[in-house]
Amino acid sequence: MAEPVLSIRDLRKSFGALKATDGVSLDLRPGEIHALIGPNGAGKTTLIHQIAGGITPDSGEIIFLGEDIGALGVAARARRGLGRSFQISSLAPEFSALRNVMLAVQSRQGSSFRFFRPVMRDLSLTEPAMAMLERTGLASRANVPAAELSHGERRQLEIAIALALGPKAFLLDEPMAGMGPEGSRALTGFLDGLRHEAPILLVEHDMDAVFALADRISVLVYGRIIATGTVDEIRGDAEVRRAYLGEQP
Amino acid sequence: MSRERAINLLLAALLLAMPLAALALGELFYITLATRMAILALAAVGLNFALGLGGLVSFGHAAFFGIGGYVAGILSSHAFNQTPMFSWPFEFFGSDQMPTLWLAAMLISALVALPIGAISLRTAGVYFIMITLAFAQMIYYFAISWPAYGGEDGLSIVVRNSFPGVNTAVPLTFFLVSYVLLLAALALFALVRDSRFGAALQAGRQNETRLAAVGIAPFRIRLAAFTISAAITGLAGALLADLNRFVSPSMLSWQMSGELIVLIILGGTGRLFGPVAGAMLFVLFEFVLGGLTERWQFFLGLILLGVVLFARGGLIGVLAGKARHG
Amino acid sequence: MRKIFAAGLLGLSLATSGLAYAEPVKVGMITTLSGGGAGLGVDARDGFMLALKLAGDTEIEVVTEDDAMKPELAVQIADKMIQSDQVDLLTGIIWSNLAMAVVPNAVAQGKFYLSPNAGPSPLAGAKCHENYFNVAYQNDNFHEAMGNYAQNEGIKKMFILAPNYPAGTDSLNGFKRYYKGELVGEVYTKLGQTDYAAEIAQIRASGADSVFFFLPGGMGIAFVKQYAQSGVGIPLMGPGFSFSQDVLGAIGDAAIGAKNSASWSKDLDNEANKTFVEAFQKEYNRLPSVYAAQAYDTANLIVSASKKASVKDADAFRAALKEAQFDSVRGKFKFNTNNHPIQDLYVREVVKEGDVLTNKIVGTAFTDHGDAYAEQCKM
Amino acid sequence: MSTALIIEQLLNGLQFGVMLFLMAAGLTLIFGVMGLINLAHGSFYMIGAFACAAVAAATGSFWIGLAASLAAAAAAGTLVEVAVIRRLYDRDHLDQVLATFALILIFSEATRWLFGSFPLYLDIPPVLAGAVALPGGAHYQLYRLAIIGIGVLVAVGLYYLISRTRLGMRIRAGESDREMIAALGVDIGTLYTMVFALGAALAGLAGALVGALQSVQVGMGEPVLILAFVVIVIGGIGSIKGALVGAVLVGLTDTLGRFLLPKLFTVFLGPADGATTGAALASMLIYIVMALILAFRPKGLFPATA
Repeated sequence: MAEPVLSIRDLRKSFGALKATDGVSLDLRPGEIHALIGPNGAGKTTLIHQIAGGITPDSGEIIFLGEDIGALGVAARARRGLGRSFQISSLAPEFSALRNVMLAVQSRQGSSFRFFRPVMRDLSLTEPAMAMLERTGLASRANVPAAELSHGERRQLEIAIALALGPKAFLLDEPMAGMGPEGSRALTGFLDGLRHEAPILLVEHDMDAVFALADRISVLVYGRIIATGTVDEIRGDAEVRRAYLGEQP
Repeated sequence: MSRERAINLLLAALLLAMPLAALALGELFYITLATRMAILALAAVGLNFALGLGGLVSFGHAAFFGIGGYVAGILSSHAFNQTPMFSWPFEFFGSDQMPTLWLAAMLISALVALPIGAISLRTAGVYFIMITLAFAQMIYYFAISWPAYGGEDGLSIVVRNSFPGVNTAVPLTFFLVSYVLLLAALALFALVRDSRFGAALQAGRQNETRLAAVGIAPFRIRLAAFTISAAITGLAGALLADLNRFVSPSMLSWQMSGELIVLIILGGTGRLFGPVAGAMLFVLFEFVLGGLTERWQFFLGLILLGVVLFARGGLIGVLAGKARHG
Repeated sequence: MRKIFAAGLLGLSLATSGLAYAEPVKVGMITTLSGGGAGLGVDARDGFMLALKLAGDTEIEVVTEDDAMKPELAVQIADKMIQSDQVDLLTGIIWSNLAMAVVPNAVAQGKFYLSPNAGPSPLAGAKCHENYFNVAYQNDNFHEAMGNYAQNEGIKKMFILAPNYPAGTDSLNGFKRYYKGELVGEVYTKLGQTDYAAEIAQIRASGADSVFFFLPGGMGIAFVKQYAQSGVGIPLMGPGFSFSQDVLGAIGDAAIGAKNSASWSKDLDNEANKTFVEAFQKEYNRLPSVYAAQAYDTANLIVSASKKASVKDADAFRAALKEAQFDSVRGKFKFNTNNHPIQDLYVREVVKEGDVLTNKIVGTAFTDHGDAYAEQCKM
Repeated sequence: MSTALIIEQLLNGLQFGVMLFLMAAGLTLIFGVMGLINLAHGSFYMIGAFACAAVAAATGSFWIGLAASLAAAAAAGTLVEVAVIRRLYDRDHLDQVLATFALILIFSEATRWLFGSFPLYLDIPPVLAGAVALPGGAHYQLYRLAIIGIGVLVAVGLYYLISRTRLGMRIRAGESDREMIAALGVDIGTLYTMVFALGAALAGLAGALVGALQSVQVGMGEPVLILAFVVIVIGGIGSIKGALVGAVLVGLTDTLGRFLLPKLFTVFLGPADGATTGAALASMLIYIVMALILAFRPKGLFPATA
């Protein structure tokens, strides 16, 4: 079996008495979509934040591409190849869709300490950014400010930005949220192809999408992973059914 | 040509036309007034790098304005009196050459801004506003109680410093020098705004989380912007010292920091020519109202209040509509 | 008809004597009319205008503007008055730092500046100028007077206090120039400070026989009130600014008995002063302060000079100013070599006359006193 | 340096801190509940002092003056909130800074218009004149002790108000969620006006209390305003507890700095230079302390929300 791209070991984080993350370990292997599911308040977003660097865990290790990234900031982790989308869209609202993506292209190319050349006339920025918008189906909306995009378009833009970073792994926090059945189906198809570019750690509530996409599923309840396995294993797991899928034994 | 660009050109032309008309009419004072507008605009353009592009509301930019002024004042007073400023590792007698003074003013302002920014940028929002104020107050009280260069009484510049090839004592010449520097700063602002650095800086203002998530750490970008911003405001300080032929701690006061912010909001926050429009309006208000009544501050207050409540986006906002980012 | 006659007479006198006649003088008055320090500027302006009114002089035109206590604004107004209003002469500034900003520039452009208040030491010494006349005092004068008084009274232990800025250090240096007894405390406070509990506690613990303090404006009001409330009984003394008419009302009875020094007092016995005090009260319905008195003298000096020489003839006008032939409310008044006053300085005591607090003279600290910087002035 | 002097200086620091607390409490409450930066808070301080001085002069009673100061400042606060501030809640901090900066100019000049350019007279009430003896041989002025007492009462009162009353519940709700309290059926406009008026009244009270010690003049509010901002930033914006701790910290730091630093420098530099250097450093001291605190605790000592 290939070396995991991202590996989390015994991660712990408490807020006062609340154990938001209680000894979580999980792997993300090359080429897979690893879905993280669990009831509301299970600590999924807190976990994603710790992996991305927004929250510092109390203890535990985060190994990415063989390196412990636990001491790095958000930006440094992103530069090492953690591409991320947010549960609630987080964009530069005044910038157009294109410029939002260009920011990621710029970051991937290296230094932002270039003061004179206009970005809009810099083909090395505009072309890859445009390509990403085309891939995510937003090309026609390239010049619309992010604040004026529809909810679904913003979700797409988040993905486009993550893609533009050329990441080694994706952290997608509920990409389908609020998308509607049509959009969800399209995005599901899109993500399905994405796993070969980089593995995806997917937090999602839409079970149809999860069951359609996931190679493996981990179930997070009260900050602990109660089960990890293939779709069928999880479907058949009694504890998961009891704790999460809400079935009485 | 967009409407905003037309307004910008008009403002630039107006500012240039004012002293020329004054010269034609023999009203020399209006040249001084226009020079003052240009210099305050330059100071506010400096602040606009931090405030307009980066969203960094510095309530302490008077510190850099005053430092620039004091650098010019101190260097030229040593040059004038032929007393060495320091004698190790070499004897240094200051300078009365504007280019040297400008460089020194920008450099020292930037050097002071670097540690202030590094500490202040750990905070955000109101905390940032107040910590920058705190640093400026430290420098203000230091200047008041430091006797070597006049303390509260300030420091006079006996003869206006010179610029190679022109006679700066001629009011129009000095105006043109200031005006050219203002245009240069505006050009720099426009370039930086559209550059990669500017993109990162503006993204940081709009959404810090997003900027970090694409792998650009906001801190270093902001620190660089804060430092550039301080350097330009420092340059304006050196010019104001030469215009007034005088510097004093009041250039470092919190009211001055407030005035610089007011200039930007009055003109239009984040706009290229916002500081220019703001400085022209503010100096004009101060001058016209001050000539009309001794209660001029009351009416200035009413006008400013009216601008905030009813003219959102400042003068340029009202004239040119909402800002667009490509 | 009378006009023609007058013109003829004037022409005749010109022809016969060859003297310049009173040509209009345009005066620019820059003073503080808004904000915290406005009281002083208002008094100076009122005193100045009163003198012109009493002199019946319509040839002197005055433009007044508010500097709001900001040096930058004062410079801008000075530029405007010189370049746009084309004034011949500037006056009115209350504060040393504003004077330092305006005066060197104005005189370098060939204008006259007559100071009705504020006499920073550089302008009296190395940076003196032939077109700069100080009609008030050199900044150290009042403090020197108090130092001399303390010395002559044989006060053994003094506690001295001033804000930490040039005028403050000058003040204490001026005091120390003449006082040679023991200093049991020398304290510099923050400029603009309004709570003096910490300093008063130190005074109480110091065992001083008397306290000398220089705290202009609101600082002085705050200090004296708090001092009186604290019950520390050590007698207070200070320069006249601390107990000037404009602040006595706000200090209240706490000021009674305090000794202070000034070049002028309401009860100074001379004709000019009686006229001034009476007219000021009548015109403005309050007692004049030392600032009003100095500005009144300044205006009369201008009137006297303009009668002798045309302001356009700078040399003649300067000489006329230097003669200082006007009826000063201070009795005798003349200029030193550095164009600063040589005058008597008095010790006053705060008393209550009816309901009103005011000062009365209790002694003379100096007669014909100049200043310590005159010899540095190369004019 | 005697024990009595040190006790006296500590009390001085405490009294100064309490005065700052009265200013800072309103400022921090207004920021916490409405998210508003109010530079004009110093104007309410000035209004309180002028109202107290004018009414005390007319009636001869300091206490009626004190009541008038509360009423005048609260009325001015209400007026300003309804006429101006209300339109600023949804704006960014920049607009708030400009608008309230304009209000300072308006209030200052209007006050000068009404009361003239000369400082007004206001003295402490006769009941509170004189000093009391304290253990350790110290004497302390009764009036200043009374200020400390009033400050403590206000602190306790605010604590009670916020944690125990309906109004306080609404204030707390307003801090965390504007929509929620709207949903509770509370008229949010009235609530904001009340909070603003309360803050203004506290500032007016501080102005009146201090006016009896200091000079009642135009422009008296701004230096205190800056200090009050220092206090709430040190304490953590929005936190009443932070304002109290910050105020006492600033009061003690400033007073002891003024007292001790010149003595310290005199040892090294001699009396004249030491006194000026020490005084210079003392005037910078609270800003140095503030910068240090923010450098290590970027959201102040008691951040309002985690």
